[in-house]
Amino acid sequence: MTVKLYIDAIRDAIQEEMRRDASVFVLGEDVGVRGGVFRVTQGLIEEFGEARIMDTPLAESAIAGVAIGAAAYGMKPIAEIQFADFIMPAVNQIISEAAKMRYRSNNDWHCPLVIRAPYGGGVHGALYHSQSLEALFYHVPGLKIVMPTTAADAKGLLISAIRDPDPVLYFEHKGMYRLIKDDVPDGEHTVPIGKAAVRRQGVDITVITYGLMVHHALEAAQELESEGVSTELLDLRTVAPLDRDAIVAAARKTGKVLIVHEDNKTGGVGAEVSAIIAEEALFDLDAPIARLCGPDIPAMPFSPPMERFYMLDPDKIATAMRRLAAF
Amino acid sequence: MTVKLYIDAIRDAIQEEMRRDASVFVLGEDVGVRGGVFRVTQGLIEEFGEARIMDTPLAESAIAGVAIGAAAYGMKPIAEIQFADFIMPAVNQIISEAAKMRYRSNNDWHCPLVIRAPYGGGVHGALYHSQSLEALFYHVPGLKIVMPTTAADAKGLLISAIRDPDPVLYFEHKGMYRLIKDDVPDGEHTVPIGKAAVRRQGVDITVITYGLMVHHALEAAQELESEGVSTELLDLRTVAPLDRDAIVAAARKTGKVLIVHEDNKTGGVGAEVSAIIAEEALFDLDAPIARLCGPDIPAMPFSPPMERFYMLDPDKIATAMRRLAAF
Amino acid sequence: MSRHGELGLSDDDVRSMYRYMLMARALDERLWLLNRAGKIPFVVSCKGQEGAQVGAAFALKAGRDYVLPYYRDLGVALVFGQTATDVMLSGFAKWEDPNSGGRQMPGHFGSRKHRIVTGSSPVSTQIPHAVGVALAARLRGERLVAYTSFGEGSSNQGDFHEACNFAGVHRLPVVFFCENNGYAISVPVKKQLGCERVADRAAGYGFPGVTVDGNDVLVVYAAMKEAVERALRGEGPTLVEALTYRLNPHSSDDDDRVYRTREEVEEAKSRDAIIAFGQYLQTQGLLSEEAVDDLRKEIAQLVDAATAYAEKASYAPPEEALKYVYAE
Amino acid sequence: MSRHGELGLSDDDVRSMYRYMLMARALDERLWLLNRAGKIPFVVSCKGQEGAQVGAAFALKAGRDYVLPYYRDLGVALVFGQTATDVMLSGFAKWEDPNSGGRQMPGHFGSRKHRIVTGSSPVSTQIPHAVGVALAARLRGERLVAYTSFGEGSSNQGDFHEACNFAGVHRLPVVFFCENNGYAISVPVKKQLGCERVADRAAGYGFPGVTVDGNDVLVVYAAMKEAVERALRGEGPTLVEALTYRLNPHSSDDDDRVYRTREEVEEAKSRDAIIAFGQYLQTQGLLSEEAVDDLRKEIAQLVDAATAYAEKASYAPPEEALKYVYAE
Ligand SMILES: Cc1ncc(C[n+]2csc(CCOP(=O)(O)OP(=O)(O)O)c2C)c(N)n1
Ligand SMILES: Cc1ncc(C[n+]2csc(CCOP(=O)(O)OP(=O)(O)O)c2C)c(N)n1
Ligand SMILES: [Mg+2]
Ligand SMILES: [Mg+2]
Repeated sequence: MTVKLYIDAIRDAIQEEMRRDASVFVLGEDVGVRGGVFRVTQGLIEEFGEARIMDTPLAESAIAGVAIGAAAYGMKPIAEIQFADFIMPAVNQIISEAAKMRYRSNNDWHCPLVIRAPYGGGVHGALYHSQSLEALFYHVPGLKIVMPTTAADAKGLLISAIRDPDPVLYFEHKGMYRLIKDDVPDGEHTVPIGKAAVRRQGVDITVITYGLMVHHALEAAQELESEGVSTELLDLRTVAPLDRDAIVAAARKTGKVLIVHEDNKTGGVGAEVSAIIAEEALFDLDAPIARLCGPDIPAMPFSPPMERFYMLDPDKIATAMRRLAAF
Repeated sequence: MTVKLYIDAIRDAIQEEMRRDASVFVLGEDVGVRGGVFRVTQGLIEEFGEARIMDTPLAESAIAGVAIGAAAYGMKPIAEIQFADFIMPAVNQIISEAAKMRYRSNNDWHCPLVIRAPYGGGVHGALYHSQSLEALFYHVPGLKIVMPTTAADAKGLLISAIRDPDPVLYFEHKGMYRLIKDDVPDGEHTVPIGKAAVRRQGVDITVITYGLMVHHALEAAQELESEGVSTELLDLRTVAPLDRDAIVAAARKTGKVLIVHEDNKTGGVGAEVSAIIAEEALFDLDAPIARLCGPDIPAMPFSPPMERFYMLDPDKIATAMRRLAAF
Repeated sequence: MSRHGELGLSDDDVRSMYRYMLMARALDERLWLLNRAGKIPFVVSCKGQEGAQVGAAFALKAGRDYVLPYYRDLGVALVFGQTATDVMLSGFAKWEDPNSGGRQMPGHFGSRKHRIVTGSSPVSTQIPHAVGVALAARLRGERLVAYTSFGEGSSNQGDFHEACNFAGVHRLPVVFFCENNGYAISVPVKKQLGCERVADRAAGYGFPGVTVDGNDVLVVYAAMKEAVERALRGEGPTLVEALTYRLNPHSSDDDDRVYRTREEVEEAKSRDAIIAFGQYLQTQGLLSEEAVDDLRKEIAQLVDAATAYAEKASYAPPEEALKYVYAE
Repeated sequence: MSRHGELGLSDDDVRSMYRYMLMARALDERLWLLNRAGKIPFVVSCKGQEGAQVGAAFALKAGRDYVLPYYRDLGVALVFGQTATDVMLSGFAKWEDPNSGGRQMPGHFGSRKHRIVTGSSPVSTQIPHAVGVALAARLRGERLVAYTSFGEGSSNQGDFHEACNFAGVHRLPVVFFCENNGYAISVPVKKQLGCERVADRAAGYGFPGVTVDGNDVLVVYAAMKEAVERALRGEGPTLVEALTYRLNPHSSDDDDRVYRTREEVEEAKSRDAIIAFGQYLQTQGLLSEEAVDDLRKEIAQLVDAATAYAEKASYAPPEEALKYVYAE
C-alpha cells in the first residue's frame, strides 16, 4: 500500500498495464511530450516512445474511430479525450460502432477499448470544460462506464477497464486529480466493474452517489452523525451497468434514499437508480426517493458565484440529508 | 376536420408554415425531387423550389450545423435527418451548439430550429434503421423533444415546433406514417409543447407512454376493459420537458403505474417518469412502479423473430397491465 | 504482352476475376428477385459496380490484408472468401449468416476469419476503423494493407476527413477506395461534391489521389496495385476513386425514376464492366462464348443451391437477441 | 503608390489597423498579468496573431458582414465593435460581459448587435454555422460575407470538412480563415496535418485556397479582400490561411516549455507583425515614434480604465444561472 494521488493512480495503472501487455497503447491530443493537459500521461512517452503514446490530430471522431479499428484488430487502445465535453464529436463512433460491434457481428468482432475523459466542475472550467457526460452514455447497451472515487479505485478500475473485452468509458473527475489521495495497493490491483461500494454504514438514511460527490457526501454524513443521524453511503463506482443488488439493498436498509450527482437532474443516472428502487423496493420506503443534482441548465457558468450555485457541496448535501432524515 | 394519415399531417404542417412564413425552409438528404426516403416532403420542391427544399450533401453534422447558423441569423430551418439512427454524427452540433446557444450568450442569440427524424422499429429496419433516440437527448437542458402519436398531434406539434423560439427535436415513428390516421383540424392548428394528453380515463391502473406504444396500449386497455380493468392512459407527447403535473396526476389517480416505451429500458424516458412519481407521489402508490420497455440490447435485430422479440405489442402490454392490476 | 499480363495477372487470374463479377451479379439479381417476391425484406445492390470491386479486391491479398467494405462491396466480400451460401443466409437473415447471425441487413459484411471487419449502416464510420487496423498492424509489426470503400456521397462525412488526415500524418498502409456512382440515393454528384473529383481531396491529406474508369477492371486493378505496393513499401495511403454507376435503384425500397432518366440508366448499362471485361477475355481468347455460358450455368446452380439452403435454414431463436451485448 | 494605397487603404485606415493591433496586444497582456496576479481564472491569448486578425477584419465590413471568430480572434472582435471594457468584463466574468454575462470563458465572443455570432469551446463547430449564416442571407436576399476563423489543428475536425464542402457545393459567400500558428497546444503542425498547408484542402471543395504570411498585415488584407470580393460577386467561398505564431503558451493553464524551445519563440518574436507594421508606418511617414508612444499611452489608459471598471462591476447574482435555458 502506498498513499497516492488520484492522478498518479491513473498513471500507474496505464504504466503497469503497458509494461505487462504490449497491446496496450495510448492515443489522444497532447498526451505525448505534453503529458496531457492535466499531466496524466506525464513521463510515459519517455518510457514507451511515441508509437505507444501517440499524439493524434485534433479530431475526436478519429481518435475513437481509429482506436476502435485498432481494438478490432486485437490491440487494447486507451484513448484520451482531453475534456469529457469534447467527446461529443465522437458519439457516433462510440454509440454506433464501439457499443454495437460485438452485438452486430454475433460475437465475431470485439472492441476492447478504453476511453478516458476528465469530467466535472468547480474548477473554473465554464460551460464546456465542466460537464458531466455520463447521462449521454449510460443508457447505451454495449457500453460500460466507470467513475472512480478514490485513488485505489482509480487504479483498480482502470486496470479492469483495460483488461475488459468490451468498450469502457472511464470518467475521471478533474477536480479530484490532486485533491484526493488514499492508500493504493502496490502492483496488480483490480476492482471489478459493475460493483458498488458501501463507503459508510448507517441505519437512518441512505445516500447513493458517485464520483466527487462521494467525498462531499462523506463530509455531510460526518456532520449529520454529530446530529444523531446515521448514514448508509453507497458509491456506485460503475454507472453502467448499475449494481442493482447493491442499490436495492442500500435502499431497503434505511427506507430513506437520497440520490446525489453533479450531473443535471433530469434523465441523469439518478433517474434510473430511483426507478430501480421504485420497481424493486417500493414497499420498503419510508420517504419519497429524493434526488439532489445539478440544476437543469445547459452547463456550469464561468463566473464564480454562478459556478458555486451549480455545484453541490457538503452543505447542500447535508441540508438535503437533514430534510430526508426528518421526513 | 379531415381524416389524414400521420405522414400527410406532417407534410401539411410543413407546407402551411412555409406558405405563412418565408423564413421557414427544409434541408436534408433526398428531401428534394425524391421527396424524402419516406415521401414526407413529396411535392414540396415543386411548390417552393430547391432553395427552400434543399438537398444537402450527405453530412449530418453539417445539416445540423448549417441549420443552426441559419437559425441564429433569423431563419426557421426544418432539418431532416433521414433516419433517427443517423443523428449521431450531429450530436455535437445539437448538444454543444443548438441547446446552449441562448444560454451561453445570455439570451443574445437564439436557435429556432426543428430537427425531424423518423425513429422506431418493427419495419425490418434492423440495428440501424429502427432505433429510438430520445434517451440520447431528453436529459439535455435547452432541447425540447416532441413525439406525436396521432395525425392531429403530428400536425399541431410540428407547427408549434416550427414557431418555437428554441431548438425542437421532432421524432416521428416511421411505423406510424401510413398506419395511423385520424381527424386533423383544417388550417392553423397548434398543440402546445410540454403538455401530455389523457387518451383514456380509468380508475384501476395508469399507463404512461408515448409514440406508437400509445396505440398498442390503447388496444391493450380495450382488452383489459373487457376483463373488468379500467385504464387511465397518458400520452406524454412531449418527452422534454416532461409534463410533471400530468404525470403525477395520472399516477395519483389509480396508484398503479405502468410506464411503456419502445426504447431500451435503462436510462430511458421511463426512468425519469418513474423518478418523478417516486419523488412526488410515492405515498399514493399501491404497487411498485412498473416499466415495460425494449430490452437492453444495442438495437433491434433484422431477422423477424428477433425483431418481434424486441418490439412491444398489445399482447405484451396487456400482460404487463394484468400483472399490475392483479397486484 | 496482354494488358493483364503487363499488370502481372495470369490468364487464370482474369478468368477468376470475371467469375467473381458474374457471381456477384447473379447473387445480386437473385436477391432482388427474392425481394420482389416478398421473400426477403431488403436488398442493397452492387449491380454495375462489380468490375470496380473485383478489380480492387484482386490487388489485395486475402489472408494478409484487412478489408472494411461498404454495403455495395459484395464483389470484395466474395474475393475475400464469402460464399454464395453466406450471402444468401444473410439475405434471408438466418442464424447461420456469418456476418451477423441475421441481426443486420444484407450488405453489412463481416467475418473475422476472412479479415472482413464488421460494418454498420451509418456511412463512413468504417473509414477510421481501417486507419486503426493499419496503425495496429504497424504497432504489431505486421505487414499488410487495410482497404476501405465508400460512396462519393459518403466522402462528405467528417469521418472521411478525419480518417484520411490521420492516415496521412502517420503514413499508414491504407487504401481508401471510393466507388463514385454519381448518386447518393437521389442526390447527384453535383449537389454532393464541391470539387470535381473525390480524388481531389487526397492533396489535403498529403497523399496521392487517382481517378480511374471503374468500368475498366484492369485500370482499377492497376491503380489499386500501385496503391497497395505504396502502402506495403511504407509510403502511406492512397485514395483511389473509381467512376462507376449503380444500375439498380439505391435499395429495394427506392424508386429511381423520380431522379434519373431511363435513358441515362440504359446508356450506363451499355458501359457495364461485365460486358467490357467479357469481351476482353473473348478477344484475348481466354473464354469462348460457350465457356461463358457454362460459367453462367454453374453460377446459377450455385446460387440456386445457396438460395435453397438459406431459405430452409433456421432463424435464430428469438431470445438469441439477448446475447453478445457484452462478452459472455 | 504605397503598398496600402494600392490596396485601397487610406493612411487613416492603416493607422487605425495599427491601433487595433496595439489594443489587442495591450488587452491580451493585461489579461495575462491579471491572471498571473490571481485576479482572473483563465486567459487564452491572441499574442502574435493580431496582425493576421486585424488584416483579415479590415477586409470585412462591420455592420454588413457576420463574423464567427475562434477564441484567439480578439483583433476581429475589436474591429467589429467590442470595446476594451467589453473585453475586461468578459475577463472578470462580470454580469455586464456582452458575450455571455459572465457565463463563458474569455475568448468566447458574441454580440448580436455587432454581428459576432456566439461561439463555444469545442473547436470548429462555428464553421458550419458560418455556412448557415451565408445560406440564410442568400435566402433572404441580403448581400454579405460570413467570416469564420480557426486554427490549423481545428481544420482536422469533421465539421471543417463538412462545412467547407457544403459551402463549395452552394457557392456560398463564406471566407474560411485559418490562423496557422504551428501548434495545436503542444502538437506541431507536422503531427496535425497530413498535407503541407491547410490551404491545400480547398481544392477538395472546389474553391481557391491561399496561404499568406500572417505577419504581413497588408498581405493578409489583400488575400482577404480578394476573398470577400469573390464572395460578394457570388463566386463562392475562399480558404485563406495565414501563417502566424502564438507567442504565449496555449492558455494561462499551459506551459509551452516542454514542447518548444525558447529560441524558437524568441525568433518568432522578432518577426512579430506589430513590429513590422509599425516599421512600415514609420517608413511611410505615417506615424512618428512619438505618435506611437502617445498611442501606446492612450491605449494603456483605456485598458486601465476598462480594467478598473470591470473589476468593480458586479457578478450576475447566482440564481441568474437558471435563466435563458429557453426563451422566457
Ligand atoms: C450517416 C448516414 N446518413 C444517412 C444514411 C442513409 N443513406 C444510406 S446510403 C446513402 C447514400 C450513400 O451515397 P454514396 O456514399 O454515394 O454511396 P452509394 O449508395 O451511392 O454507393 C444514404 C444517404 C446513412 N446510412 N448513414
Ligand atoms: C473538440 C475539441 N477538442 C479539443 C479541444 C481542446 N483544445 C482547445 S484548443 C486546442 C488546440 C487548437 O489548436 P489550433 O486549432 O491549431 O488552434 P490554436 O489554439 O493553435 O490557435 C485543443 C486541443 C477543444 N476545445 N475542442
Ligand atoms: Mg454514390
Ligand atoms: Mg494552431
